[in-house]
Amino acid sequence: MIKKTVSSVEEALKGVQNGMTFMLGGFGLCGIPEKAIAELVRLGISDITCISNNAGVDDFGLGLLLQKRQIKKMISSYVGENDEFERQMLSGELEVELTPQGTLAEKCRAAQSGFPAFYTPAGYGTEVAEGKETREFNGKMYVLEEAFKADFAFVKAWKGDEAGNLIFKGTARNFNPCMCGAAKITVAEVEELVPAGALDPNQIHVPGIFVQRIFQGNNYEKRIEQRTVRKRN
Amino acid sequence: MIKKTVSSVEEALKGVQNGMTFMLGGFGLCGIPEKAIAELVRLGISDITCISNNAGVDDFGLGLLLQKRQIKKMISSYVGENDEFERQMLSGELEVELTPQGTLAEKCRAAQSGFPAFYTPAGYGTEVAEGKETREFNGKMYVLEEAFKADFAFVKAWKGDEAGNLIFKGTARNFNPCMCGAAKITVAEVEELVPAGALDPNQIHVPGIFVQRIFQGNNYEKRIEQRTVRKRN
Amino acid sequence: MLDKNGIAKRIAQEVKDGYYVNLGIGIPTLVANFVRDDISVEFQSENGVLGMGPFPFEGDEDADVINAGKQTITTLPGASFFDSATSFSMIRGQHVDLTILGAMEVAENGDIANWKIPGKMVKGMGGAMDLVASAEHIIVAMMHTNRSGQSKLLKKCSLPLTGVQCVKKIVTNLAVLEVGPKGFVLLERAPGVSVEEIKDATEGNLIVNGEIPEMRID
Amino acid sequence: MLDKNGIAKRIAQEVKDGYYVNLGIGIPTLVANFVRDDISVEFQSENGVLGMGPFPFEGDEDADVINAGKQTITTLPGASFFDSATSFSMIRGQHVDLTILGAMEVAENGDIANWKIPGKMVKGMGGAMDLVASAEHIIVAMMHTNRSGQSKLLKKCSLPLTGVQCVKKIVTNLAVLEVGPKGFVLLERAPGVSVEEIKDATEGNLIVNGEIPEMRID
Repeated sequence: MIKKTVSSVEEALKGVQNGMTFMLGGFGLCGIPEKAIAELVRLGISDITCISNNAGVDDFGLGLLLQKRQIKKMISSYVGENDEFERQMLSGELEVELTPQGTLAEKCRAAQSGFPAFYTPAGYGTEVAEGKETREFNGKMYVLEEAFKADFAFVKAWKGDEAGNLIFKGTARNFNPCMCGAAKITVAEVEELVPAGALDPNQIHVPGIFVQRIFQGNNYEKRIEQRTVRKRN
Repeated sequence: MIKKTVSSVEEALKGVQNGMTFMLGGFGLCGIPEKAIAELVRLGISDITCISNNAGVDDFGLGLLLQKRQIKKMISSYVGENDEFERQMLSGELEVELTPQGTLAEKCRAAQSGFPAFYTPAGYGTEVAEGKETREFNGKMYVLEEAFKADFAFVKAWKGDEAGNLIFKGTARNFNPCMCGAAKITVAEVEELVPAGALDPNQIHVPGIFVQRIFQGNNYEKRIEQRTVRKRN
Repeated sequence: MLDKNGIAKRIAQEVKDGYYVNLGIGIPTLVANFVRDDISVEFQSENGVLGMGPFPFEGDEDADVINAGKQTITTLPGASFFDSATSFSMIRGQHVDLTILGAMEVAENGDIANWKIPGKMVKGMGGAMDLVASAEHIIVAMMHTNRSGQSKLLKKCSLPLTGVQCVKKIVTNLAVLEVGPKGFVLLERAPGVSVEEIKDATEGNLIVNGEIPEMRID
Repeated sequence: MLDKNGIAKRIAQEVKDGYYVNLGIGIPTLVANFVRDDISVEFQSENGVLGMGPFPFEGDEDADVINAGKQTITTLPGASFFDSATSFSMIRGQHVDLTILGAMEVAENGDIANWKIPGKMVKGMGGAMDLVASAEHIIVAMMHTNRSGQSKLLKKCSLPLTGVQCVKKIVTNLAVLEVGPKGFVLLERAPGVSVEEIKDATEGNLIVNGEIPEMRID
């Protein structure tokens, strides 16, 4: 068994530098790598390019990095919950590349899987396809999209083991599995780190080969963006 | 919940016709849809094109269809365990399209996922790439491969529920998940069929949306090709 | 004239037995409340869940179980969770039967714009571009006119497009319309709304064939 | 001269701490038996398992747990099972560090042929084409000559190729060689084998720089 455990978030983020490209898992605030983001804030790493479906909210998630102006460029599909983001974008301080959500996921998966490029129908005929090759297959038009390139992927899982195997809970899975192995180094933070052998090999969502470093985070905030409920009876 | 259960293999295979293209899960004899194959033999469906990683052995798996000359064409990556297969192929009775294993898997996944084509490095510079577009990305050469098109996919899982959700065991998973939803109709046979709600939604390998019909098979033979063991102490 | 719930109620009639349905944010989300309970339908949310149920009871919210609108939800028996790539395999691979989403503008050729107002509002397309480029059945749920009273059913979209020639049906507060080869075909009027009123509120080519029935909403 | 186990033993020395390794059928499979036990290595099999262990004890065989050679196997703590597409994501995405496989022919430019003898033997390429097109480190394990005594290390392959310019290292019963810009660079001689014997058995360009040490196999 190849051991991937590191003792702390500090050790897990060794090697991060200004100007790097990071992938960050999560959908909204669900399943985001809270500890890695906090450490990036603490380290003051700047000029970051972030590949992340969303940009957090003003005071949580990637919003924390936006507040400190650490992000140079965002590659996302939806950024609508963040006023500071919108301000920086409209003023031109922040570069933004909006990408259809399914294309974003697949550009990660392509990087993970050694595919340089793929054809997708999403965005054909829109400004997303501008400057890109388009092509017809079986009477339908498609856009050629290329795999992402990133230095680090920061993901968050529910459980993980020493071998780097990951299991997610509910919709906190989202982009996290697609980003594992899609960057040069994948750092996984988990709520519960268990010994190798404690997880059922049939039930691993991400095999450890896609993860280089794993650590257990504590006191996850897991903030809810839209608390929608119904009354009992 | 959308119910996918059918009561028998006969009902599950309704609509199969001579000349159709079928996908069949399994690697060697591991995880093959035994019941669907038996029913195809019983029905005498002929002129079949089979997309399957292997071709069974002489007297089991797809070998049963080969014996009866029901197969017109095989699309596989490895066919080395079957004398009747080799005889039919070398004599020209059987058409064979050999495809690299990873390409085979991804051509299924592309069909499942709505990708018409993708670039892969496998087979570049070999006869597999003959007549196909090749292209350079980042200094490396790739071959353009297109998604499969099939009428039925026959897969075998360990457990399944009424909603068509599937869970596999061990390496019997192999090509089965990639083929679900990759054909017009996906038929899943399972060793144990349970009510909706009995499986943990976190632990579903194939969501039911990719499966049209599901039934429970009994008395699976699960033949072992190479029984390799070591002595106790 | 319909309110938002009325639009959702009318759209719910388009949901057929055995359909997998993706609901966008806003009015589309309300559709789930009005689907007949004698048919089998499963709701997919592109953030990675199939088999969504109603909102949780107070106190049962789980931060790890949300829909694409970031709302806390529950799941029903037979549900499954999956990653984003798999989610869009369902969408792009046309396994999701019906997509219901909102729009800022729809053109008479089926073009749709709903993600960007240049220089003003840029929230992003989320999953909408994948959904409209892939779904076989796309229904737009929206008000017939914008806040300034201008038609949202146009000859040509003025805003950046989300997808081309993809919208099949539109349900607004005034009418049900189909996108035909020559423009918007009026199918039904909202209760109390005249064909004239719909004509006035529609900038794109409106095709009125014979008597137009009033919609039936129970 | 080495036997098959000897070749496997020598190749095992190339397996480094922290490597994920894919072993082909035949001699490569034997390599697992000789890897130092003070380093951490995981074996991947392309049919969908990572963390393979030894063969099961008699009576413990499970038809659902096999390797790509269709042999019954076991798994070690930390193992995982996955589907074929994911398996080749590991391979194509270069997450597997080392591929060890057999060959019928290797050319001095690193081309390899191991899947087809036209008109005679056509077993198929299995995962070999994906493996050789993707892996950063590829070691070929084979006999130096075929049954008729002809060299398998050629100027140019005569059989249909599996991959182009991909082989980095070759371990045969006679020698360890590297594929360099100008041909096969002789690195080590098998015990008791002379440089002359290796020259005679090598059709492709053999580069001999200075004294060639004998391999050390314990």
